[in-house]
Amino acid sequence: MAIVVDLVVQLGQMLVVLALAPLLTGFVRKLKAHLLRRQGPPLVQPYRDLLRLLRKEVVLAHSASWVFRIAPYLVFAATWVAAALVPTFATGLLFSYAADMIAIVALLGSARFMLALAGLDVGTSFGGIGSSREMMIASLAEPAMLMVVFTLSLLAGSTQLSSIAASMQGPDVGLRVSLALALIGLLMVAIAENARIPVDNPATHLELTMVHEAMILEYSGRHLALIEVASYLKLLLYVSVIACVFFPWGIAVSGQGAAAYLAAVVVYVVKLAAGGFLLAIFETAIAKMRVFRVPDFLGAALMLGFLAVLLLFVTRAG
Amino acid sequence: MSDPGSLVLAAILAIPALGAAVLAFLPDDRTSAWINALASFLTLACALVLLVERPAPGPFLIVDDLNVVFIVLSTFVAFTTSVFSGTYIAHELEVGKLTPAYLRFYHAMYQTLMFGMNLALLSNNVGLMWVAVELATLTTVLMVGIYRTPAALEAAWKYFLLGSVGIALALFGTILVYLAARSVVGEGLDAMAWSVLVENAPAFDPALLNLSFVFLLLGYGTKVGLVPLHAWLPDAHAEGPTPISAVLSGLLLNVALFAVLRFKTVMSANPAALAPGPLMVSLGLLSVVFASFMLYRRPDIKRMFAYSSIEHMGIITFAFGMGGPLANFAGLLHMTLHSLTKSAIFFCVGHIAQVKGTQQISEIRGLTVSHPVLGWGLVLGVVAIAGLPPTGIFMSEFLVVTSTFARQPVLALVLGLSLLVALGALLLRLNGLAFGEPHGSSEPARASFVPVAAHLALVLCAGIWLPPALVAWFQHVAALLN
Amino acid sequence: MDRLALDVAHLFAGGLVLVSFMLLYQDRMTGLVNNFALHALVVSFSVAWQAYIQQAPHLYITAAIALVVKAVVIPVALHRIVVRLGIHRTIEPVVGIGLTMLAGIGLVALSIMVMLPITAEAGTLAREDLAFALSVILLGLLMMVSRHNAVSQVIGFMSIENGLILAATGAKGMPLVVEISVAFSILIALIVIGIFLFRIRERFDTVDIHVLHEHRGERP
Amino acid sequence: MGLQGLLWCIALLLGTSLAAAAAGRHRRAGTLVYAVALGTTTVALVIAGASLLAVGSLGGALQLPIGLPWLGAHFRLDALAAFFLVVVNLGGATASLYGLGYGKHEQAPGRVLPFFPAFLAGMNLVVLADDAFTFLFTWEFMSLSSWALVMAHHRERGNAAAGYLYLLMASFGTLALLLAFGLLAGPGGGYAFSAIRATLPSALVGGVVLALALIGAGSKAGLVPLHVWLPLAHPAAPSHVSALMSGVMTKVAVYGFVRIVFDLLGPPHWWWGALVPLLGGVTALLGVLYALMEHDLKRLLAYHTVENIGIIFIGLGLALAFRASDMQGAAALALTAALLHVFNHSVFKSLLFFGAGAVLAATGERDMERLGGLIHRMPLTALAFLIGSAAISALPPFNGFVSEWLTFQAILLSPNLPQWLLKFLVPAIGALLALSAVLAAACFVKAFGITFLGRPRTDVAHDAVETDSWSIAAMFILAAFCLLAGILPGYFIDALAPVSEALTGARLPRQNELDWLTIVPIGQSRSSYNGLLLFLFIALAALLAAEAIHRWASDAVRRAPPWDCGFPDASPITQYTAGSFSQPIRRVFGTVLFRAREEVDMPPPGDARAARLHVRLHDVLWDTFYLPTAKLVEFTAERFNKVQFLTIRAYLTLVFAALVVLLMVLAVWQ
Repeated sequence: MAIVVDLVVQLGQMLVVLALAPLLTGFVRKLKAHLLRRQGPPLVQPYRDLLRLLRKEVVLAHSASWVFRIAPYLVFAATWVAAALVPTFATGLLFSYAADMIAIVALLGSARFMLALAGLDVGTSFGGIGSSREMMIASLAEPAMLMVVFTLSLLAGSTQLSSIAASMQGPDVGLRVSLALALIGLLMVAIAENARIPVDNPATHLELTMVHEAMILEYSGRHLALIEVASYLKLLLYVSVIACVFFPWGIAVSGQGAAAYLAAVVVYVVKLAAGGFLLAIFETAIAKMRVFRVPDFLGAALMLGFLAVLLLFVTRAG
Repeated sequence: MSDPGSLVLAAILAIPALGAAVLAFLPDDRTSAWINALASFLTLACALVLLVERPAPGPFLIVDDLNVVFIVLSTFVAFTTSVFSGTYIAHELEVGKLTPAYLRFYHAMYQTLMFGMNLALLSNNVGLMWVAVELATLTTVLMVGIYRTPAALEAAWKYFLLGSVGIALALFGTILVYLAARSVVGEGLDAMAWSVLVENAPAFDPALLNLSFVFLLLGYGTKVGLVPLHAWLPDAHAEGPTPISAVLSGLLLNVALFAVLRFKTVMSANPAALAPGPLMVSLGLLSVVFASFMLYRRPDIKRMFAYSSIEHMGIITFAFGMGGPLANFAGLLHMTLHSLTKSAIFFCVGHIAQVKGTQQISEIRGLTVSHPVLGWGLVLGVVAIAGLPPTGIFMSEFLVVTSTFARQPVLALVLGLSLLVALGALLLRLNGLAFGEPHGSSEPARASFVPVAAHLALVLCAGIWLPPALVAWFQHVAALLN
Repeated sequence: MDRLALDVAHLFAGGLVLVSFMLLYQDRMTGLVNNFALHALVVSFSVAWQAYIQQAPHLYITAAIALVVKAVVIPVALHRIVVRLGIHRTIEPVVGIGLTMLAGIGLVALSIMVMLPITAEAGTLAREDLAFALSVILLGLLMMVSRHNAVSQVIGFMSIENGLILAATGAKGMPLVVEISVAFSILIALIVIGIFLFRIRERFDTVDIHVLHEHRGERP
Repeated sequence: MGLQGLLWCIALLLGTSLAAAAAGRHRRAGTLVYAVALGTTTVALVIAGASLLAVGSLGGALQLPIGLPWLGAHFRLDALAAFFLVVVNLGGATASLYGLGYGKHEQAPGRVLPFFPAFLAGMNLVVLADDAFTFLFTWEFMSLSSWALVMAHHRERGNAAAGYLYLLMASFGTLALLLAFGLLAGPGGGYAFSAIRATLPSALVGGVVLALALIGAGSKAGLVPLHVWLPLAHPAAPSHVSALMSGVMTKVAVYGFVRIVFDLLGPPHWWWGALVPLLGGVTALLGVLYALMEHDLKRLLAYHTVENIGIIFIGLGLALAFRASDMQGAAALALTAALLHVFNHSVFKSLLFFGAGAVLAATGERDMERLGGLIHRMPLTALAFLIGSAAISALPPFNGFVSEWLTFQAILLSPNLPQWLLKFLVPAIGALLALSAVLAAACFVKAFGITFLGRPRTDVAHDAVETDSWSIAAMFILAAFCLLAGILPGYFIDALAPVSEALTGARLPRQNELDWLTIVPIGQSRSSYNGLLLFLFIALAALLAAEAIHRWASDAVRRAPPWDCGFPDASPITQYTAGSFSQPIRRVFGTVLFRAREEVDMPPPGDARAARLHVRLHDVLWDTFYLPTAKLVEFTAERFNKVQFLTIRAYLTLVFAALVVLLMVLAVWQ
């Protein structure tokens, strides 16, 4: 019986994240527009874009290979699975033990790997720029992320997100310096990974400043749609991770009634809204930096994460 | 002199002597080369008999575990060298580097040299051995100078002066040994016989023994080519005919070292005498370090391998100086394998130098391409001499270094590092010699590959399997040397 | 009688050392050769004396050999060579005579020091003689290394041989093997030297080693 | 039984090499040699695998009357040996299979065929050896035979130098091991491993032996700073030999380290656990950075070998640290991680070298800047290479990720260590590991992207043809292993249990009866990973998406020239090159580490000449360690050399001086 519930929850979560992801992005766009005194697109614009793109035919470059064609599906699948494994509104997902936090990071890595290859596939200069810069950013962002993971898992004695969330709710955690540092580090990583300002500008159309956009420059039609969904999912994933680790309140634990689950969903949506709100404000408040300032930014994130780990020992010792 | 062993013993000395006499009066060079090889072969056959039939020690001659191996070894190398020398000399005649007159002299001297070395190895008498070693030395002096080029004369003159100083020192040492023995054994021949000396050594006057050992070490050490007494060795190897270089490195050095060993047994039999170890260790180590660095700057291929001989003599002396069953065993093994390997290398080098018409390393390249057999032979030889498996020298060096490191870490470290330095030099030259684009004449060499093959095969086999009898002899001697 | 014998033996041995010093001091070719003749003469006397006191008749042979070959034949030959090569000019020692002398004295001291610990049981006669013989040998070596000229080097070498004979005869009852071998080696030595001087003269006009070592291998 | 069978296989290999030496020039010799090698190694693989899975039943020891006369040659087959034999023979078999096809491109088969089986035999023998002499003998024999293979193409520029450096470093390592065994065996010469195990070395001796083992095994495995020979020598050999050297021989070196330090040396001290992982971390990071700066495909792969060796040594070092403070379970985890990575790396590195070899055979090019677009010409090779790249970049669901994940889990256990230094050091090493993992991904995006994707940059790349079926078979066998070990890691971990039990006294909990084949190294609540589920999820999601879209949305495709922001059909040289791809990372990391300098020479206005960008890199390690040594040797040789040119009188003086000195010594002595 419990298995069935867990299965339902698991599937439900998969659909929820898939459904909510574009909405979050749309929400952020809308907010940014408002903050810039613009009308901005409606909240459902991303859904419309996706549907339109899906219906369009794919324009494929002559020099494109099968890598270019399967990459969108793999990227989408990997990101979706990763997002599905993060406890959003309920822990104790059926397959949550299939991948712990390290594995989730690595899954996103796989997606990025494929995307970077796709960027190189057609053999144009912009794709190359995109891939090489993306990998450079990743090469600093991912270690930082792992340092944060270290901090959390050393604290919780586990790399399972659900366990971490559980232990965060626990009484003995309290407020810690290292947790604060980890949070800041994680935020910086999230910004970088999702190609947000100041690291990258998702809305730019000036090629030389693009990173993520340059990589997918050659994509069109359903392929582009899938990649867009993947990036929406990624944003959602990061917000959910932050939410479930640092603000684990209101997550339903397996075995509770349907009511609890509903409540949890509501809480979760609220958390997402808050996250999106903060992101929008941050993005409008700050300006994009040059590509070669990014390493400093992420290096700082890495250092913060490492500092968090070390401080953890100090506080433990004390 | 009735039992077969003694007859064989006599034959080993008589055949070379007769051969020398015959060859001295034989005008035809073609047949003389054959006679030379034949005489050497007969000697070898007789020596092989000694392995099974061992005569009782007489007043002048003796066969024991120590020298039985070396007599067989030296007769074997002498034989293979004589075969090699046949083809080598034929070429020298063609290009006119040697005249038939000199050739007669050469062959006579060759047999005389063999006579001297066999006598030195077999003699049971300190004085007799001294005479024999000097005879061998002087003959080689004459053969080194045989080309009569200024460089050859210089080499021979250097060899002669240093050698005869060595003679003098060794003789003085011998006299001192006699004096030490006389007061115990009494006057007369007994006081110079090995068998007697070793038995009565404990009663000898230690001071006399110490003094004598200093002189003997320096005297015979000059022949061994230990630094700083080595100066004659490289030039003598480089300027003389290659067969003589092979015999020098392969045999004469061994014989001189053999003499030192004989005296070391006497020394170590006397508890009161100072341990000969430190002296030998320091001389040996000095030789190894010095020679391995000298290998780098050698433009002349034969001179380079001569320095490598110095290095290996140093290793052997070091091993015996360290003592202990392992190190001594290793030293004996290394003596045997080094003479085989080094003479094989000189065979290759001789043919190579003849084909390419030069001894300059820089002008010989890509041998494995132009002359595969010679080239790979050289590669194998160098690999063996550098102490890499699957050749036997690896075993001896393994034993020396490991057994030393447990006792004297610093010494072992110095030894090991200088071995590495030597390896570096040899490989560096080998790269140029054997690999890369071939250079110079690539006409097929009229060479006798059998000696090279035989030597290298033995060395390879020794690395994997040693005959138990040999092991037993070596182990007995090793025990004796402590 | 025995004391006297010992003293005479000492006299000769000491005399030999003295002559070696004279050799070191001597810096004229002809003088050097004559000095060497004297050296050989003393050796032969000392050997003869040893033969007398040891009742060892075979030693007389050695004495005779020394007298004939080294005191007469070789000096004459060397004179010939010197004259033929026309090197009557003074030969400059490497370091000053005084220094050489000092070194020589040091060597004598060293040889005595080394011989001292030998137990008297080995025979005082032997011990003293050995000390002197060793000093003669060392002085000969010193001469070889302190002179440029090949002829004087040969002489130095032969003085070493004399020292050896002194030692050998001093060793009582040493079998004939040794004396013969000594004579033998000197013979060969002379032959070879002769050959070499001859050839060398054939190719260069001097036996000065400076000229020789121009031709060593691998000139830098 | 098992051991005899293996020895017979080895004997057969040696015989083959002798036969090949005799008849190496024959036309069919190549096929025969590789076929025999394939058969023998397969048999050996089966035997080793069987004895690993069914411990002891096939194991055993025996002694042959060769080698050191009074000792004989001891051979022993235990769990550790069996595991490494599996690695060796899997690599050997696939390399032989590959060689069946690739060997046909060989210009000088006479220089390859005799040494190839000998090399295989040498590696097998090292793993089986059970006494110091046999171990070192076979160890050096392995180096020598591989040296001969490196020198096979001695006429190409730089290969001879590479071989020289290789053999020199190998002998240096052997010397270090020689000294180590000298210490372990003691003056009595107890060279048998059983005797060595029986004696317990003192702390000092233990430390020295560890250092020597690090130098000895590290110089063969490519531990920084002893790695310099590796990226020169491995690529110089024919590609299937490069695969063996990089994928397998380095593992034999790791075996040597494990055998000495874990088995023979007795209980470790905690500072070993600080030194070894630190070296490993530095090696990993430097290795991948070197690789990123590299444009030669095979050399890039060789540098990645250095990186992976670093990862392996991190695991081994952690195991030492945990063992030192009696945390058997954690030690078992770290050791298992390291050993699993040994297996994984041997698999995907061989695969990648095979791919590089196929490219080399098809185009004659190793320089990525002159390749590109090969995926259209050689699709199968490209697919295999892609799988290998994903695996080495530690991307789920492939095998590289599993072992690195386990290593991370081991690192996360470090807080329980009592030593403060380790508490702080190990997470730092974790950071290094993470950094190197991501950089590896970046590097392989470059390697695969520049070589196989995009448009061909030269005619040779344009006219390339797919390689032969033997090679492709070999590659796909290995690719299959990459996936299998990635999605079913439980079985491999369980197979390693006897090894970790033998060396650490503990093992990981049994994995393969957990539901869904999840792996749980410590505890369900702590951490778990399930490659199979991830794989299925991704596959399902991707297929689902594809199916849905193609059914309900469009599946129309129109071919057109690339958009490229509207620039019309630019020529292939406008593509991103390997150099430009790694430029950002070079700017971030290279300026300090490699003193990387970029100079643009811009032609003056009106000059039609193209502007050029020059990048200068220095190998700091080479400049600091190796050049000075070479200079020192040069200097000393120069000084000593003067002694060759003295006058005879000077030489006499030397003799005289020696005599006087010795006499003085004597006088003083008495």
